[in-house]
Amino acid sequence: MDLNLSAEQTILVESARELLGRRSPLAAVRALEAAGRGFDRELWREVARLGWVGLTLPSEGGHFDLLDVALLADEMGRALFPSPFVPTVAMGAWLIDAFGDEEQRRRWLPRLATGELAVTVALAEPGARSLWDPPGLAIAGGRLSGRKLFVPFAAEADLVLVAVAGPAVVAVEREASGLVCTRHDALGGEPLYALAFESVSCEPVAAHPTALPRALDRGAVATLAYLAGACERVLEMSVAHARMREQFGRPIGSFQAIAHRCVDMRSDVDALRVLVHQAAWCLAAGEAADVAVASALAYGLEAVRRILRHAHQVHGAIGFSMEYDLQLFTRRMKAAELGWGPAALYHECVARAMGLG
Amino acid sequence: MDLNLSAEQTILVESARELLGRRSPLAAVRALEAAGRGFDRELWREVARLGWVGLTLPSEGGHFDLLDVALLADEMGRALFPSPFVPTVAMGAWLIDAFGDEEQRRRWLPRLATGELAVTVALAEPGARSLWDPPGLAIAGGRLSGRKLFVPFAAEADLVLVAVAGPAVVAVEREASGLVCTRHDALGGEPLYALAFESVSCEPVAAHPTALPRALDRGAVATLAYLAGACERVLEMSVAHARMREQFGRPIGSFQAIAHRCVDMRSDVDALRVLVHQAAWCLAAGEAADVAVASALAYGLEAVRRILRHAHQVHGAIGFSMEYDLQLFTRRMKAAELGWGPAALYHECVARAMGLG
Amino acid sequence: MNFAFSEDEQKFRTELRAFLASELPSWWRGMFVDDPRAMPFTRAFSRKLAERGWLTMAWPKEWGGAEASPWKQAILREEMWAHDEPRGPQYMNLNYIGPCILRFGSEAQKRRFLPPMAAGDVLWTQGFSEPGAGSDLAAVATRAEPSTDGFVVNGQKIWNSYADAPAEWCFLLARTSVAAKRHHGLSVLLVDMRTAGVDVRPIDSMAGPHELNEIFFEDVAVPRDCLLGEAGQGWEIVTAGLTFERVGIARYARAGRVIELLVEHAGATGLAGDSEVRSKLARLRVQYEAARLLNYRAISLQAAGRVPAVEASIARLHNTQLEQQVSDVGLEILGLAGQLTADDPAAPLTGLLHRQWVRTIPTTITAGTLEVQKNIIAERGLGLPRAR
Amino acid sequence: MNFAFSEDEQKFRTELRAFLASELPSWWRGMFVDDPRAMPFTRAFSRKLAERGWLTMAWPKEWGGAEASPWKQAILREEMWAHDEPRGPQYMNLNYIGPCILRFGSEAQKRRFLPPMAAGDVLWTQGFSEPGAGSDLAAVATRAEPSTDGFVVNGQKIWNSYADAPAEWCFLLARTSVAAKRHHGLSVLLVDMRTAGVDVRPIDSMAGPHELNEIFFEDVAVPRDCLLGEAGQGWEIVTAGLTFERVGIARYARAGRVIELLVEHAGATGLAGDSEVRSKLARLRVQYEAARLLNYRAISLQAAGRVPAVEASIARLHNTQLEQQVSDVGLEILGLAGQLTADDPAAPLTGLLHRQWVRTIPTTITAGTLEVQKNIIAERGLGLPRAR
Repeated sequence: MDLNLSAEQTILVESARELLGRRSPLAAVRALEAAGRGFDRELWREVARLGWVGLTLPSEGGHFDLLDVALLADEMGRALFPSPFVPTVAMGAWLIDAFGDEEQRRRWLPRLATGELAVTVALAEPGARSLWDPPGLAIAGGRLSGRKLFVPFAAEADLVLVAVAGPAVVAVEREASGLVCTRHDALGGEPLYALAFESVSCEPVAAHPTALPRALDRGAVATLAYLAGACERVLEMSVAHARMREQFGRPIGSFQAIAHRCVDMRSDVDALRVLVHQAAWCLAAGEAADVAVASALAYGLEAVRRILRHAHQVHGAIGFSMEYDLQLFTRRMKAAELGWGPAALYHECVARAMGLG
Repeated sequence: MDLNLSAEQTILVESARELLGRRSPLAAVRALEAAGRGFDRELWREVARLGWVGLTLPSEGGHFDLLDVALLADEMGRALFPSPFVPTVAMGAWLIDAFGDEEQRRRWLPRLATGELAVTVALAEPGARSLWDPPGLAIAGGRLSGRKLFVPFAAEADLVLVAVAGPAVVAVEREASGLVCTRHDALGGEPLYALAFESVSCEPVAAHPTALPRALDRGAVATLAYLAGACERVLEMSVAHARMREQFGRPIGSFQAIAHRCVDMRSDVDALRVLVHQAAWCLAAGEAADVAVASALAYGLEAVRRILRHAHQVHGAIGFSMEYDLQLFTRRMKAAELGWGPAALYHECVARAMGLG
Repeated sequence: MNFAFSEDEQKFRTELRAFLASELPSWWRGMFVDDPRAMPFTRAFSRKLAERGWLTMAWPKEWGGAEASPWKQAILREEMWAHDEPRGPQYMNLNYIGPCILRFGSEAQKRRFLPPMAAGDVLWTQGFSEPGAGSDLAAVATRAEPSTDGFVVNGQKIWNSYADAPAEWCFLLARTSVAAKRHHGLSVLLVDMRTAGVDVRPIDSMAGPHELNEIFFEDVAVPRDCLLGEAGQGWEIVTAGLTFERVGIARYARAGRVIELLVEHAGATGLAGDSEVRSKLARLRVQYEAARLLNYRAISLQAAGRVPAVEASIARLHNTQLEQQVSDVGLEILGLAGQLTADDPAAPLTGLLHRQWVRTIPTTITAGTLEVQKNIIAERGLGLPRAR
Repeated sequence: MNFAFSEDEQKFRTELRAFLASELPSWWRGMFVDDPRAMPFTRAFSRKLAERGWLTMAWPKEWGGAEASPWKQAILREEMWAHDEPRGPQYMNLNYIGPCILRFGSEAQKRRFLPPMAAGDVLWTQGFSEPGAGSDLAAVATRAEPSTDGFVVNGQKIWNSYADAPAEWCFLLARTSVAAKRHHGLSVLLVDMRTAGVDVRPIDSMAGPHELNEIFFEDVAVPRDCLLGEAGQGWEIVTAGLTFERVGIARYARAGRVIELLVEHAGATGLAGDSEVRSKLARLRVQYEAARLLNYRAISLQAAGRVPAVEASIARLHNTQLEQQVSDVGLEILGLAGQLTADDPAAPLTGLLHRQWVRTIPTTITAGTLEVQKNIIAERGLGLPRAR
């Protein structure tokens, strides 16, 4: 048992923080959102050159695992770094590497690792309450028809991994004919799309029944790590505000009502982070991970909600003005909470795993 | 709509507070508990002479209703007045008056109203999780066999109203042969008993299917009112302690963490009280009362739990020493919470009433 | 005690609902959406309410009211809030700016300011907070220096809702004396927003348009007859006003309506059988009941001629937290699709919950934060020493 | 990072469980029940642990320890807490009184005080709080006046757990200088409780026997060689000690065991199918997981030679709140029968939840209230200004 970062992990984290702070300040995040774009492809190639994209792909020289993916995602969350890191690295790279055939791996993984090939995943269908609802789309004659919703970065991705009935996963080229991509109007800052497939050519990637649920587990853990980082930054902003803002002749952070809100945030972020690390470690180590993943999700989704309420309460009116940065975090975090919720799903997983019938 | 007390109600409440403060101080409450007794029969007769016991019985000159019962119970809770007020007045008197035959009413009500006849109710059976579990005891040849648990004041009552299969209610004389009464060892301060019936003679009182559930509603509302009063006193004790106790050179009540706990208590007690008044009014007025009663219970049981945690946190170590009075309240309130719980039952009632299938 | 509305009151509610059903256009989603139709609609709607005598119905007859009972007023409020407050900012006029003028104003001020409010013909904004004076309102620094014919105002206000609507008048808290410490030197001025030197700058907000503005005052001349009450009486006036306001907002009615829609949604989507959804909706319903009754308790006190200062703060605690809970739980029940805004055709309940959620961010902040409310209750309600 | 225990560690846990299964009598319910067998048992049990080298296993070999890894120590702690802490008060010796003597004591003090602890032969109590100094420990007023051969102690301590066990020694915080302000004048004395002038008075408590005592000191002579560290170093010693203690209590292990028993109970009574019960138990399990891992985080820092001051406070927040939740929810699940104490034959789980619940009243109060923990985290962890 050892919850400390290794020396290599510390370097990974510190270099990520430095690079993201320099190359992806919040002004750049705002600019991408204002431009209606999901991410900066140039910067994505740059971080790919640092090995962040092929991180977990031995064939591309990567020697890290999901725990390291989580550590990077945490730093990305801190910076609200707009990128397809979760669908491409945490989910897509793993699906292709673990389940794709030799030819697919050769065709996609090198380009994925250099940032040339951005991958997204299409999971939810109309009427789904959560990403875990079993997919219903069926393949007929190697072709796909139907609709998928809430697909991140779809307009800017190159390859879409689509969950289909089985469950199984098939790949569709983003430019394939018959695929129409319409942007959602949603509260988060990162673009989500509805995809309409009309007899679109697709190829099978993974048919093993655990492929999709495990990919979802990985995506969930990476997203939670991203959220932990975002929460950390929100806490920092709140503490900075509480130290600086004066009312009644003293910093508001010297009032217990405000100070203890910050402490509750600290306590929630720390708990979320250890739960995420455990879930990532279990998945990476091939250990039984169901309770660990479900616990992290159940805790994290509710913690995000508490943390946002605390942060806004500490900030007061400035916190909901658009010129202040908190709203960038609030919207992305709330969108992720809704995207991966509801927490009750995970409580039920934990209940089953505890032996409650 | 008018949530203010009437002039008559104000007099009732004020005279009750004065009398209970004078005749039933907490020292007397402690003494009864130390003596293993449930209540002071002499004092019960005395309050009966003031009309508190026959309050709702027109035949005995009572012209009040359940709302007034709730107002009195609130004052009794403030004083932790040990008495069979809930089973005798809120439940027993009503069952006999509304469902008993002419002869039963003549036989019992006058003595009940003078405090001669103390009534208790026997509801739960072994294995029951709540008082609302349907009773299973069956009558055979006018005789009752089986067990009832958690019967308050049974050793000191004169008449036991027993819930039986149907549901229906039968009456058993406390001194009837074949009835054995064993005291529970329980956390609350008021004695609870297990009753074993072995072919005990009984007489039917109420067979209407709504009699028992409505009696339970009435008992619940009166108990919640009692709890509201107890919470009020616990809040007063907490505020007094927070004003008096100094740490770091100032009263601890000037720290927001402590002050805001007191405010949360105030806010919970007030909410509980208006919900209880509404439930009592609906029952008394013959209006649809299901949502009102269930809401008061759902809120109240959870509020009691929060209030106790706050009160102990405000008090620190002195709060759990036996020589300080808080523990008297803590134990009785917790026992009542468990006795009438779980809150989930009532959330389910509300859900059904809201039209959720 | 009586927990039922009278027949007359119920009839009034029925009439109001019929009126709303016929008057509210299908696109109406409240004031805080980017829809150019909203502001003109709300003005026209207020005039129609005024014509029926329903706008300032609780005011004295002399000043355009009907001296309606507090309960009829409560019903009006509930129906308006349940329908996204089609009176727009004018609820402030009736609830506290008007009543403050009624209570503290001169005869001339009443004659000048009350009739336009009663006619639904005027928008007011409030000028309380400043960059350095939020929760600590006594730190207001905007100066109103006495001049020969009144005051000259210099300073900056912030977070002023509806100032850009545009508001025609401002209920301004300013410092008329620097010698008097803290709240002693404050006064309320009624400022014509069209005066030279007044500059309104909208602040873009998560919570929608009109929510946040700044108002800059540069050598703004305010005539002497626009001082409300006496110089130095500002704190008393504002405190009374905030108490009126706390009772004057029927957040629970809005929450109650959202709960009803969520129940319908659960029924339509099969979620009504999900035990977690059932239990969460029931919990909201119970909180709603508590918030509603606590408002009624405050109104009962008003009806008996008492000022429900602490009771109003307690009601507000419950109401604001109810609203936040309803929006959090509501979005959770919608799940994935809860992220969609009204502009997405796939948005469930036309994006209602998303709208509701962004609106509940300011809920526990503006008009006195949750913490300020709790301090008030601790000090005035419980007699605890001032929280430091 | 690594979230698994090594094989060696797992083997150790298995051995411990076998040992506990053979040593714990069926009547054992922990120290805080009225059972005259409890105190003698706990002493005998501690000696047996000592014989196996398991009592002070984390201490240096020189002082009767085995220099076991912090993780083996954590396993020991978990198993003990999960079984109602059969070491009784001696966990304090190993966790912080011993380590404080190791760190601040003279060679002679180590030789004198550590071996009896390592042998499981001595009970200590702590003398920190006073009637006027609870959360504000720096206000300690008990005087230790220098005398020719040491100190003379006068004053009163309160809330001293196990003083009546009876404890043979007291780890006493007292004021050796009245000139130095607040915490600067404090020192730690190691006081033989059998000295003339020491008077222990038990305080009857809801939380069971031994929880609360008062200790009166009247002209108690304490030899100079019983001053720990230097005069005036008391605050530093106590602060270090409290940090040791926060990591030293495996409340989560106890909570985890109770959760397991509740799951069994739910299975046996058919409640396992009740969705509310499922969801509540799952929620507890998640909180348990968080509390456990936060303790592991603090231990990881210790294992790397760092002092987890803030991390230990955060772990403690989670642990204490977990314990309270477990007892509240556990009683709720038992329902009506949750009221029954161990002495009632019908009590489910032999009254475990009732016992657990009364014990969680002091949980967020003793050894630093929840509020004090939060202040520590705010100031030391977040760099917020001192909460006033």
